[in-house]
Amino acid sequence: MRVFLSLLALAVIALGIAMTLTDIPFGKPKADIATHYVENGREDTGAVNIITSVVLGYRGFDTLGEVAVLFVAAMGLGAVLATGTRTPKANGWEPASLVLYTGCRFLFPLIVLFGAYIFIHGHLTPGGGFQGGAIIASAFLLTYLGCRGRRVHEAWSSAVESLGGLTFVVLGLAGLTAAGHYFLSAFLPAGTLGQLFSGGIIPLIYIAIGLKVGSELAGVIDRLVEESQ
Amino acid sequence: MVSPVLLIAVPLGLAFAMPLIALISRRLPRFVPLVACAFNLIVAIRLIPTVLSAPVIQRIGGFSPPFCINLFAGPVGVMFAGLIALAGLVIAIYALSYIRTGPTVRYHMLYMLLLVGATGVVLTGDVFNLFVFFEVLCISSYALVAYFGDRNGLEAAAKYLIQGAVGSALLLMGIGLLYGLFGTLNMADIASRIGSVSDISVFVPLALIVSGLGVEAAIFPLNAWLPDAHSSAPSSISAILSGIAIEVGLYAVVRMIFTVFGATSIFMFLLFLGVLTVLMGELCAFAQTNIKRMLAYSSIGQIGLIVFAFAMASTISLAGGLFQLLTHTLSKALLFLAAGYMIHRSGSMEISSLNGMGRRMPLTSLAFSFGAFSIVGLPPFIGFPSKFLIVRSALEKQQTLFTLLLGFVLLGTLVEGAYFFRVVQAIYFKKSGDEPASRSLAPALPLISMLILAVLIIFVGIYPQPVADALSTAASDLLDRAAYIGSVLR
Amino acid sequence: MRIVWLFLSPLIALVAGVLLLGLSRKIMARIHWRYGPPLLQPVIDIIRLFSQRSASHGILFDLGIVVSLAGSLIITLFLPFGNIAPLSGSGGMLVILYMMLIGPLGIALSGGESGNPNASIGISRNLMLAIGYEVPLLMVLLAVMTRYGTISIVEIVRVQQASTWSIASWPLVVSGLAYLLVMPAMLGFRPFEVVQAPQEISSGPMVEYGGSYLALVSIQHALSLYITISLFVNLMLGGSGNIVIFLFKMLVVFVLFLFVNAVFPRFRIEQAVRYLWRWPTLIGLIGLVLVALVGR
Amino acid sequence: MSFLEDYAYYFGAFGLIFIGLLIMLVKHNLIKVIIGLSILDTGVNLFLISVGYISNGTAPIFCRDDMDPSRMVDPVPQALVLTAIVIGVAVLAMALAIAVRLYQRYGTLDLRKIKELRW
Amino acid sequence: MMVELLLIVAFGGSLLTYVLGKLSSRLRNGFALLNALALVIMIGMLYGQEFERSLPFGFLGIQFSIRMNMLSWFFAATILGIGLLAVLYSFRYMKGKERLDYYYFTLLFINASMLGTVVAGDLLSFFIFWEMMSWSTYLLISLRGGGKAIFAGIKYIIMSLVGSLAMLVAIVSLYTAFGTVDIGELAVHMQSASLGLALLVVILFSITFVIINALWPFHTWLPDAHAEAVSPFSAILSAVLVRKGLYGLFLLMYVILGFSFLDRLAVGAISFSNVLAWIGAITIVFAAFRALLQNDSKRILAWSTVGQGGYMVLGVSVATSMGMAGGTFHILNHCIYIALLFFVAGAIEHRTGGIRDLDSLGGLIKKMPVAFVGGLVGIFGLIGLPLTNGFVSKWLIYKSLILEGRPFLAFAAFLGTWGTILYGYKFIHNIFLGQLPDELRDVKRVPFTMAVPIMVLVVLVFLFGVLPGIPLSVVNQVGTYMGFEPLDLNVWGIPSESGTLNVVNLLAAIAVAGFLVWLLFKTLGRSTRVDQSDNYAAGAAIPRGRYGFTREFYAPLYRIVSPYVKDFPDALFLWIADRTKALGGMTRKIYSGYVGSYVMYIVLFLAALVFVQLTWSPW
Repeated sequence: MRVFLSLLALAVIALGIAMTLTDIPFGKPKADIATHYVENGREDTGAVNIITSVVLGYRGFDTLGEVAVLFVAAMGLGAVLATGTRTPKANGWEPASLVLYTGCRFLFPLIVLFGAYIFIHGHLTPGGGFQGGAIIASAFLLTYLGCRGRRVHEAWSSAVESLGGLTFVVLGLAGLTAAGHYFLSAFLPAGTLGQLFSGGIIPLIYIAIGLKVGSELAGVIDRLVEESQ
Repeated sequence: MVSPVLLIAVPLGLAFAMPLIALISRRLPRFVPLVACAFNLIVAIRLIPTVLSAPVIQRIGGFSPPFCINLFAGPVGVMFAGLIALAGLVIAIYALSYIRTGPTVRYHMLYMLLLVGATGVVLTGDVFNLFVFFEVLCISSYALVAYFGDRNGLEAAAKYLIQGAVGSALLLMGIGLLYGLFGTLNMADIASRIGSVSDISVFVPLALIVSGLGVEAAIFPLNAWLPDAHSSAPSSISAILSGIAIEVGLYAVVRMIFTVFGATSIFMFLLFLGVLTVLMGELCAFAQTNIKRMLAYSSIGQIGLIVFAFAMASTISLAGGLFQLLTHTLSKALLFLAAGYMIHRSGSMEISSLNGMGRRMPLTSLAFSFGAFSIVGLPPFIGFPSKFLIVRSALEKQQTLFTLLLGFVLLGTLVEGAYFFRVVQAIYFKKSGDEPASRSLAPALPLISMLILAVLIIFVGIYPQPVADALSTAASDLLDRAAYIGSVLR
Repeated sequence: MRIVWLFLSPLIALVAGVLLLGLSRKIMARIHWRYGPPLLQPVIDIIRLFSQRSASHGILFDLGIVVSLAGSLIITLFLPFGNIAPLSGSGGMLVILYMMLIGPLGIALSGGESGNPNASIGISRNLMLAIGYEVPLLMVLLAVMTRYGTISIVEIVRVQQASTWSIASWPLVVSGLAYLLVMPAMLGFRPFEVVQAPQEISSGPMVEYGGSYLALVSIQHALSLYITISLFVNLMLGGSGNIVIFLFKMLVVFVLFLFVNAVFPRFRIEQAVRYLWRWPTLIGLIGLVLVALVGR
Repeated sequence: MSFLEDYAYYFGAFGLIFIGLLIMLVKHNLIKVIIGLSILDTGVNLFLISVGYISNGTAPIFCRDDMDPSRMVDPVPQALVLTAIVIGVAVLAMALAIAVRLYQRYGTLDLRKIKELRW
Repeated sequence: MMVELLLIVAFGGSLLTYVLGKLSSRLRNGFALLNALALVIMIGMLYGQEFERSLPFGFLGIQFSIRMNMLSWFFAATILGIGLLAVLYSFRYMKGKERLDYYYFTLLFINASMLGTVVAGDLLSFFIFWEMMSWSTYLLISLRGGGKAIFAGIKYIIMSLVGSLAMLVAIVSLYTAFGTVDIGELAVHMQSASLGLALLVVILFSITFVIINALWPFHTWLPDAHAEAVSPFSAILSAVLVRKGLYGLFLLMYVILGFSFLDRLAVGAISFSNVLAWIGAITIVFAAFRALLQNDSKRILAWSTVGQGGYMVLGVSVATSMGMAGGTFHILNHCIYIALLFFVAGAIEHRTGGIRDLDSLGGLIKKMPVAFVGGLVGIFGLIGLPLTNGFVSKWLIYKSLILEGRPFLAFAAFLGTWGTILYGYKFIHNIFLGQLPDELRDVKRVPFTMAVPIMVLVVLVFLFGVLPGIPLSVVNQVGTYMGFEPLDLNVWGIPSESGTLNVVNLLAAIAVAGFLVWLLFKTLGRSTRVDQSDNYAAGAAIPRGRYGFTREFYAPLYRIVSPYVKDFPDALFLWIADRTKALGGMTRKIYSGYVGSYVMYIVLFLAALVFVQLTWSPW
């Protein structure tokens, strides 16, 4: 009965959506706004990667919100899973083998480095702060899996988180005071297109985001791992 | 001129900075929300005279709309932001001493982010940005509902999260369809193009968005999370959820329907929905024995009343609806705060456990009565002018249907009066059980916050004129689509 | 002349009432095949009683009696007696209706102070009986007043004399019938003799009275007989311009109800009220409706 | 077939969406519901991406200066999806955290048994 | 400025009383009395003035205004007069009870709000004061605590809320129709109003006023509220607060609508006045018989308040000068004697330790003579015996009913009076007469500050009964203000062609007759004073103290009457409340606790929206 009702309801919704989709042809070029971005993105923001110019330039405010969402999630997770004590309890789990242990420790800096590369080059190549941050977090995850007992130092991670977020906001506010009186306006020189040091504030923000996302995701993983012990 | 973006950026920056502040001293972070809210309140008050004459369009990143995200600081938005800051400030003062256990630093961070999300939703002029801030609001409230980590809190949070997530997904689908249809996300831009596609194609995103936002706005039948979440959260969070979160959801619905879609034909449906919500909420509240659950259901009723007012879509009714929103924010916050300390004192949420509270906690009880009277709409409290405006707008329609629906709404008010007066009586006149009737005041800080709310409730109740004037400007801002489009896409 | 009548009419009423009382005992005895007391026995009793000492329970005990008797006396001033009604200009029927309360109420208060349960029972029965017969009676009175469009009893009598007796006129005949049915209750005759019920509650309200108290109460009783019958005669039988004819009419009515009194046993109070609220009320209601339909 | 070709991505996206919704509607296990939520989110993201697709388009990155802007796919949905994914992750993390705690308190994940709050 | 000052003193005084109470109870009492006294003096100075003035502030664009005229003055004077006596009475009555600051504050606040309603010059401020009156009353009714008092309070406030919501709709309808709520302007505008609007407004207003005036079938709050409130407040409730409903009716019927308009509001025989009159008639009879069945001293008085309201409405709805004067005068009279009776009942309660049950009282006449005199005179007034004030007003009402050819209404009025006699006597008998129970052997006299209000009111009952011309001249001015011909009257009564009333003749007759009988009695009779319980019972001894016939005084009558005079409206309202609760219990079952269902609601809502649009495309 329940399934039938669900299917019926979903079918009605699907029908409605299908009727709407006839107005949204697949694979056809359309929005003049998108065209505007593609054509002017490089000049406006100094980023070769138009997605980056959208993410941090045209729709930078979304990204600020996005960072906030992630921050909320990390904090909320912490609040829900707050255990009070941070001392990991001794458990009877078998320690990792030497190969695994060494391998993980060997891979850790490489992965972090790769992550850093991704977010530093966010305005030039596919990728950016979130992607880079996720990769950095994966390094921590690897450590948790391979080298049990190693933990992120909470004070450091929260300091990084905090500083990353602050940097973003302060850069935005600096735009408000420095140039054009717009929040998040590109007040630094755009530099030469396609160079590493170009794109004004975009790389700075991406670095901040990358670090922040990395430490936040690592923190989330840390919490969940701790919970599972 | 101050920039409206400060309303979002500064509290957000402070929230980001809180881990650092916590490293310096663990006692400091609890004062950060106070600072942020006070700042926001000042900014909002300074902005109000400006925006009453013309809305301020803040372009983020310096591009011209529709190519960038813009903040639309119209009268409604700024007043909402001010209200959020005000409620946030008062409840933050309350929480200073109410929140003593658990990860308090995280509590204050999440609390601030909740306010940031709410402020973002009311100020933004971009559909997707609205979604983002909406999620900030939602996720922080999921976490805060579960803050105490007890059975009820967790259960409520889980249910809230599931329903909220479905709502968000629907909202995002709606936004995706909108983008597909119009190739833009700017509200004004969408509004200007809305006539270019067929009705059904516009309707499906509208339905998706209304359902998605309606979950947070607690419109019947999408409100099943509300009684659970509001009754199980810490009282300060119940207050902010009831006073701010659902109102913001409602604002989003209204902004979408009025400005973006200009869907005048759906008003009749909303009208019935509002009346239904009123009746459902009040009836359920009437049957409650748990004080916080009762207050939560009463919030549903109030939301129904506001929806009813909005759906009549005249300047007066919108002003009335906004006024009622203000009423509900202040009164319900006061009620939850007062109830919070009474529950704290008696150790139970049953209404019967509040017997004789009038003697044990005189000031808190007084505050509760003020809130109750105000919600019911008795003069000289703030609830009266708002109810007056709503009744007036319904009767000015001069149609039997509206008068009839008004009758149902007032029936709801009657039921509401019945259960609120029952509680007030229990507080003042019933003998408490075995506990000796020792007098004890709540700590000073919660009392201060309740006092602020009570004074506001009475003051605006006696002298509503400036508020009503400002709100009717706000109402015309909501109603006037062309002006909205024009001022953004100038 | 008016001043003289002011004092004379209560006196005549008093005499007539006492004589009726004596007559009632004589006639009742004759119906029962007894010889019966002399006609003036009540007068003798009253004189004798005044010479006896008696016990008093307090000021209200005294005052109640006085007020009761005074009230009854005054009513006679409002009731047209023949063509004489010294005070009828000061209030009309409504005042009469109210003043008729003072008699029983005074006795009730007086008897109540004694703390004798029999008195209390009697009073409570008296009041219950009163509400029993008042329901039909009020209908009758209203029918009459509405029919003649006045609250002045003098006016009512005058109209009747100009045309015909109320009881003989349509539609007041129906009301008249109801009035006849409640008369025994108003007079305290059997089958409605529940208030005093000497065999049961030792004369009810009067149980504590002796000496001059009893004398005054007897006088009051006599007066109330007079008042009740006189009201009936005035309202229903057209009163009279002549004192003798008036008294004759009263005598006829009285004897009529005395026959009823003599042959009936006593109701319980509950039965009495039930009866009064059934037939007389129904007939009275019909009468009132008819009057309301017919109009003036 | 052209219809299917034209709308294949939409079918996929909405297929995921409805599967996700169906799971949420009919499954009683909290973890399964969360999985359904995840699938729902994925579907929505896929739909967003496919809205912005242009047939035979390229990524909107000017690796070389001479790339044709008109053939680049719409960058906006990609930016949106980036945000949406992060939000999805955040919600998912919260959901799992709450599920973990809930399991500790109730000893079950069966939503039919977690019904203390009702009416 | 006098009226503004009056309001400021009234409201300010109530607040100040509360503050002073925190300092010293003596100071508070003194100030409360002084405040009430000052108000009485001020209203006295306002006598005969007539003006209307808008205030310098308003509410949501509506200008507030105040007005003073004979109608307002009449009601204001009763409010403040009874208020003063109630405050004085409260000193001893409330002594030693809890929350006295709160009590005095609320009492004065209610008085101030009532004052506000009668001097309000526009309907909005009228409504605001009205509501303040409602909720503050609610806060005071349950002061005593305990289940019954609490139930009474909730009953009152819910019914009052029904009324105020109805009134709000009515006022706003007027405002939307004419753009003003000023009473004077509305009176002009209403003449051109459409019949539908007028009907709506009249019905809604009537609901409010019928509820507050406790007319059948909306009387149900009153018996509970009046019986359970503390006695001085019961007096205020019964004497003046309930009569705000009549003030409202006056305002509605004669000030705003006017005669000619009222006549238009009729379909054949069913006119507004007729319906109102019949409601009044039913109220009178019903209340009289309900009162008969009561066994609680204050509840009897409460029911009598219901019944007397019926008389007033009867008088008012007849709409002749005489009926109007009767109705208006009855308001004043009722206010005097019902306050008196509640004071007496309160004094008994105070001295016997809270006994209100008539079955367990009795024989207190010797112990509490002042209370007895008060009670007796009050009951006489209530019944309307000649020479008491109640007589004159009832006489006017009866007479106007008979002369207007309304025999059935008059019958109801008469029947009510006879019912009143029965329960009035029961009140007197069961408290003061009969045997004194042993527990009440050492009951003390009424304290002085409680005796003073009682005696003042006793004097007033007789004064207005013997010299009805004095109050009637005021009543006449009230009537004139509302557009009635003034009644022809002199200080002794009403000389008019069709049946006159001359109270002084009555007085003289009663005095002379009484004197003569007394003389006879004293000269001829000799008596010995014996104890109350020194009784004759056919030779058998009567046990003392446990043989009082106060229990079930009218038992046979109860058996006949009680099946027919069940309080059906009350049962109906309770049933509705109960059903509402059950409905709430049923509806909330949809929140089943299972989150899958909740998601289902969301999906179904969306599906329904889409389905409707796809099928009918209404949007």
